[in-house]
Amino acid sequence: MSDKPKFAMYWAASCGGCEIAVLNIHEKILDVDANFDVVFWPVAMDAKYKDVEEMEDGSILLTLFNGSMRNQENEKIAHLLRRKSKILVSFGSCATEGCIPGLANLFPVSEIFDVAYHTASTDNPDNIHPVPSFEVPEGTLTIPIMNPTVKTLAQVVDVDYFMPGCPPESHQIAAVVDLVIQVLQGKAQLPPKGSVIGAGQSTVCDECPRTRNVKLIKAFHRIQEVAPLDPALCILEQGVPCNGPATRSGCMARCPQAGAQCIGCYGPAEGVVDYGARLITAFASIIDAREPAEIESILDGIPDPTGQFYRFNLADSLLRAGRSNWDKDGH
Amino acid sequence: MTQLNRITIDPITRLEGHGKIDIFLDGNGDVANSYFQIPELRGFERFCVGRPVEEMPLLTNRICGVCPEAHHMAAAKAADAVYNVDPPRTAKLLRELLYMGFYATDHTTHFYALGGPDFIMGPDSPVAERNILGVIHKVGLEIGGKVIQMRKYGHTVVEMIGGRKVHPATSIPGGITKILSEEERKQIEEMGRWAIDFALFSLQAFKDIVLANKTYLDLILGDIYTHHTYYMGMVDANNKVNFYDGKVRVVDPDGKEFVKYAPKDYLEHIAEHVEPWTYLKFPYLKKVGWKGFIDGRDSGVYMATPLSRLNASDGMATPKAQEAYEEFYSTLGGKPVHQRLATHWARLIELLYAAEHWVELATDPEITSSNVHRVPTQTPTEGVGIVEAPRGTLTHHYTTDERGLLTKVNLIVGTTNNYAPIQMSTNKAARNLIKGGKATEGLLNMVEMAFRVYDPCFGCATHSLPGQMPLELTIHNQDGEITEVLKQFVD
Amino acid sequence: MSEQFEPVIVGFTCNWCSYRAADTAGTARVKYAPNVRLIRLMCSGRLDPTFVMKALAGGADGVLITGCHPGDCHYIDQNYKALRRFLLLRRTFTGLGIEPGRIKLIWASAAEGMRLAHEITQFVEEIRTLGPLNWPKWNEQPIEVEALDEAVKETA
Amino acid sequence: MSEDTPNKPKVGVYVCHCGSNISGMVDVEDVSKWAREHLGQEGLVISRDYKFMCSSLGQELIEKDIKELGLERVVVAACSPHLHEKTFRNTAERAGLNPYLTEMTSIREQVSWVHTDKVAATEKAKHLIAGTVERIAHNEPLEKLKVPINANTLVVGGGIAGIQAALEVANAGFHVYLVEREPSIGGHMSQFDKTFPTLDCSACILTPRMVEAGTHQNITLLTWSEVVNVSGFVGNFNVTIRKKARHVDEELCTGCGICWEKCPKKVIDDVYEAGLGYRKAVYTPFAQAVPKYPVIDEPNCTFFQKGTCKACEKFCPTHAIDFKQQDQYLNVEVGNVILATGYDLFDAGKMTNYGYGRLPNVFTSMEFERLSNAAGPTGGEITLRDGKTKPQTVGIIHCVGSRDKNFNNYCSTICCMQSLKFAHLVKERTGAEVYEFYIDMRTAAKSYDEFYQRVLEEGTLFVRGKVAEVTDAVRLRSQKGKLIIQVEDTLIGKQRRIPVDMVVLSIGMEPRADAKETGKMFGISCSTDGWFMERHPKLDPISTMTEGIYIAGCASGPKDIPASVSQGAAAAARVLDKILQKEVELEPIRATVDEARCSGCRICNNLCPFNAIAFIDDLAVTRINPALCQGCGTCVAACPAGAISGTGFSNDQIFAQIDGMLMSI
Repeated sequence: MSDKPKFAMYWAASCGGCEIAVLNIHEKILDVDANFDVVFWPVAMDAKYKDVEEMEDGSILLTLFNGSMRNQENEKIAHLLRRKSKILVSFGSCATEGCIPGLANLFPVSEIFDVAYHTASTDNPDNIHPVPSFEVPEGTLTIPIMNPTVKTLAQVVDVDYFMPGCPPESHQIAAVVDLVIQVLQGKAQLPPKGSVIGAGQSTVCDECPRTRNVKLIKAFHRIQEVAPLDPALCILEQGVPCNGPATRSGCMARCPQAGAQCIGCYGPAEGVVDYGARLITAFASIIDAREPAEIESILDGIPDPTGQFYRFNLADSLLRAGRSNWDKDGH
Repeated sequence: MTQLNRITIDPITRLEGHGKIDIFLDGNGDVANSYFQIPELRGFERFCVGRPVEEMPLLTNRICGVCPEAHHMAAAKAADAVYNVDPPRTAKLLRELLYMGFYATDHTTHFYALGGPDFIMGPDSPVAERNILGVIHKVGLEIGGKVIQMRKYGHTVVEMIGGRKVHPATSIPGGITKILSEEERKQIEEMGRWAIDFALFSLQAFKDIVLANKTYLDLILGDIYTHHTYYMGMVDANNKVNFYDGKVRVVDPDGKEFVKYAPKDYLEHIAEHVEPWTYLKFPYLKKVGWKGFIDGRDSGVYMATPLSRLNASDGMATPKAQEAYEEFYSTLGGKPVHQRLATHWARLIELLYAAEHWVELATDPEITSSNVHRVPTQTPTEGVGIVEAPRGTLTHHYTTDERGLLTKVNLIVGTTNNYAPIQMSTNKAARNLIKGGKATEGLLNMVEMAFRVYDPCFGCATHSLPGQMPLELTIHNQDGEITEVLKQFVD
Repeated sequence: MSEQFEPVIVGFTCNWCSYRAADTAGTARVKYAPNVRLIRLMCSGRLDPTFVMKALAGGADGVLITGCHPGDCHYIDQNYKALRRFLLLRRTFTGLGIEPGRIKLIWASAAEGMRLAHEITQFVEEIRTLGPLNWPKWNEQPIEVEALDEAVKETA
Repeated sequence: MSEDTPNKPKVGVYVCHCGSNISGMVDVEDVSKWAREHLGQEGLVISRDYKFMCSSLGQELIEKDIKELGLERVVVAACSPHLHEKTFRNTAERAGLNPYLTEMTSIREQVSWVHTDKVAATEKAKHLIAGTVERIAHNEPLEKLKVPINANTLVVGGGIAGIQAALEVANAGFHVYLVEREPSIGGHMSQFDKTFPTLDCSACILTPRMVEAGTHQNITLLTWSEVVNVSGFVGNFNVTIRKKARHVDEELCTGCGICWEKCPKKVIDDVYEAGLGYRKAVYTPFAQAVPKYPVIDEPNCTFFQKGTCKACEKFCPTHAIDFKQQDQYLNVEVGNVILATGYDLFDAGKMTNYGYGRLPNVFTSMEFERLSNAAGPTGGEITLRDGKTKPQTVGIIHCVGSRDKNFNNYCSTICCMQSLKFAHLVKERTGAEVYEFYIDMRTAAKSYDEFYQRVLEEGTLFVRGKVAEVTDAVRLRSQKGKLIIQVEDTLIGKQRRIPVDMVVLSIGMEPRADAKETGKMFGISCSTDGWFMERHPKLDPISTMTEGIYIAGCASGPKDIPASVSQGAAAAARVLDKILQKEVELEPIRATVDEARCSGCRICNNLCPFNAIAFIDDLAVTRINPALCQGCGTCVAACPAGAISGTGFSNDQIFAQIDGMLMSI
């Protein structure tokens, strides 16, 4: 069977939504099957680490890698698949920018444990926490060690292409599949290494059908305070912090079209160094006030700036983590 | 003490660790004990603190890409409760309609791709055939198309109401942001009617192929897959199964109502136990107490699956599903049904209910009303939201400051409810099937079937999909040499 | 604490007021602390929050932003835009555990060399009391698995 | 991401001793040596230190290296770029290197002159240089923008300053559009009787200029007109002017005056006559008005109000009256604009303690000008409100509304002199006793103080002190009917109550009520007290921050006639200079939008005070007009898509500079 190029898809620390998104390309999945020899895809088939280890380096043509680097095992597989793959694609928000779970970088792992194992419903008088290695009467049980910080794939290995989105839109996945197949047939060229694929060059507003005017606002509102929004008018102009202006296009502005603000899952636009910085300056730019006191009171309308600006992107931002994550003296 | 042999069953790969089973053998090679480990924690309960409560339906989505709809709903309901706001009827209808579309898709996927093959093909049929393709060959080609169609339809509903296929975006405190157009409604109604036929067809297939087959029936009724535990499920005012709203009802191993509580009271009834060898916690009934991984009335262990929902209810709220419900119990000899394998059948009955209710909602005169949101007016404080995820009762509990920023978050997710039962089932299967250090034929699939019935989604608890979890089982002799490797391939 | 901590501060000045204020301070031989390294922009309105983050991530302990007095902006009112960004940036930093005191915005006209010098010296002292920030150089030190084990053992 | 690319452009670093100015506190040899050893991978190929880099020998050193070593970038670590940036850019240009590939690092003003610890100073110098070296690798060669200049000029405001400016430009042979809001040019000066200190007749010296302006072949005079819109940029402004309906056909009208003789409607003239006299509903403000055509004042015209009358039309010998005339909108293209929009007068009614408006015999300075004017309502007779009684005693109060933190902090500069002029005129015409109440006498201009001496000698009484109150509440019967001026005489330190028949309030000047809007329309700003802001208060008082827009006369602050005239002339000179250059050079520091990446979010659309940012609706993208862009970079920093880039201060340049500055040494 295998003169066909080899294809792999892998999840590290992810929610599985990327896999669902791939399954949702429906009949296109058959094209993948027709053009590739799927050698490694845990969700769809038996996947054995050592089988992959035994493959020749570079023998997998295309690997779609989703999920972030939450523990050492994630990193080990990342290194393995990098070695084995010609083209390694950082697939989806977790691999590319850390995604929502990247917000864990605001806190030290110890704090995550302290909370998770002492919630309202947790009965834990002896203050038991999971440990990497534990002696049961019958022997030793081990579980992987968590990294102190969630990392993106590119922070651990060299990545060829990035495909943003939480999850990437199925039509974009289909487009990329088509592209690769065309490349195989010599009908198309691969984009330059390091490119973002399966997304636009601009930002969500580019695809958003809502009318936009010169923006000057006197107050930010939380969506539940003003819903339902005017369906025809820019959400940000209605005072609801919409991340669309700074978020890469490619999703067809799904959330704004459904009456909800963009929350930024497609990450920064082309060439942007820090996603949060773009939003900070964008939101600040539309505030219609000059007096510090008035500006501050308008800013109170954004109750959680850090979360608002780094919801998906913290692990890939310039600062990458909250101070307390790495600095015991930090607060 | 004597050096034990160990068997490691690793659902996916040895090094990836999306949950693995360690089975320890004693000197005679019989099972001394086994452990089902969940090796991942992402800390949502910590990093959601400080976020605005209205973001929870969007943030907790990302706990699981398989059942984001469930988290979206539980979060939205918890957020409603935090603001003590009651969404307009239309908003609730829309949320529930989205949820039905999701349920139909999810149950279909599980039955045809994951659980069903065991029966339709037979547990001891060649592994290579025991999958969706095998099913297609046996039941007929058109079934494959139907399954894909059903998934597509379900996703279409989710996208029409939730804005996106994966990780819906439209539920907010006080309602929903999207209004349903008449064209969309029509389309949804048609798809719903199709879904009903599909569900009936699936039930018929199950009867023809499984129930008609003595071997399968015995298998279902056999002891290996039987546990006598409490059962949990959400019910409406008439104690009928409800996925979106109602009270949580728990019945004891004899099927008598043990408790029925409103979401806000969950803490009086549910507690979680921590073990140092796994990242996942073990919920149990607080009033009974944690007694370890054991059956029976004195053990707080309970189960929350399609089967438990049926056991915990007095019936289904839609006519066809109600018929199926009655047939279910008459066939299996009354309530409650303790045989775990019956869960597959229960799942199809829920599929039928989801499809029927889907049409009921889509034909409700108010479904296209533009009154889809009520602006919260009260100071946010604390709230609990509970829905039935396909894999069990899902509880979100938030506490906020006066600005609605979270100060406490507690999540008890679907699969977690069944963590103890899964541990018990696999343990029991292992004990029954592994003797003298030798694994009997079909052991692998038998053990796998033991936990597949729970349709475990560690996306919630960890991050793996409810896949046909391929097993690899290695048996060592006293000297630790590999004497036998049993494998199951799926491709 | 053998020798006292010398903060590293990156400063951004507008070309027309504050940078000239620095010139004025120089011409008048006003002495101030050597801890601030100035970068000239055409206007405080050019200040991209990314610059501040880059400076802190790159090892600065504090960032100084200066511009023309409100109403005196060479570009009419761009300094107000700098003010808004600054205020929002400071809030964001708080959420990341960075003391708001580590970034400061001051207005200084071309004539106010004295004032600029004074503000700089004062800011240096403020940062000195806050202590070093030393943000990790993420890219330069990939966490080794061993180090990681340690890190986790003490947290777990 | 500015990663170390293997072939970075070749950089030369030149560290200046500046005699001992720098080398006294910075170890320049060490700095230069360090740079050589540590900045190699940043592209540095040569670094030198030299006594005086700005000397011709120093510059030749650089030129030589550029030619011989093929330097592609030059960094000069010396004084502030504000001193020698041009110098070294020229140096580079002479050697064939684009001037914008040269950067200066200030290690004098920012290091040697302000620090005291030589080690720390030297280290800081290294950091600054490292930053500039990394930055300059990202500099791009830039060309100055050249924009052609339209030779036409717009002058707004037909007061003496505007007239002067218009004449200067017109006489040089270039066309001028002179726009005046009122029916006639002439401005405030046309209302005066005499001008200080020479006391020559205002009309006599002004009229010839007005006539010249009105008849000049290069001047299009647009009175009863207002500028309503301005677009474009230096050299290429497009101006829309609203020519209000005069209802008099200028082609036919001979200015004979029959219409206003026959017009039955008398109107109080509170503009020209300061409310003391009357005019008709059809009128020219004064006899020597230019142009001669009257206007029909719609709100007061019986025909426009009641639909009947038309007396003027009936009697007009040339049928010039046209009730149907509509406002016209003219579009004119001009290269430069001179704003000579003048001033408003302080509203004396605001100072209730002086009783203006309540006490009939309290007058404003402008009222007094009309009283004393031979062409005025009283034919130059100085009388009380009743129009006949001559005052026995007159009190003139200075600084009314000026130098007063409740109103205007500034000094209106002309009030002292005008008050002295009034004192002289009162004495001359009525022989009355005159008191001057002043805070300080300010007579600082040519032969002003001599005039002060003269008025002193004429016996005017001076009381130093700010008047507290003017009241008719007398305490002595003998003072009945008098006005009492309550003042603290600060020279004798006593409170005094001085009875007078007439009080003249020397009211100050204020910015035009609509100065802010005007400023906005022309893209210039007002200072905190509301006057137009000059580019530099001393060195460039007639230019503004916006290229091609100049200001003259009282629009930028209180001035006397000579100052206004010279500013008009100076502004004209600036304009002529521009016109003769035929094109302007603009600094190439500009922002541009990458339209492929612009999402049309319009976040930036409100940010540009120079209207350089325009949204193209049909493409749904934003564009920046390079000629209007002033290069501040605010939009660059604001674009959430990172679609706007700015030359000279690009992100890459600044990122690199930050990295370099923080490089560990």
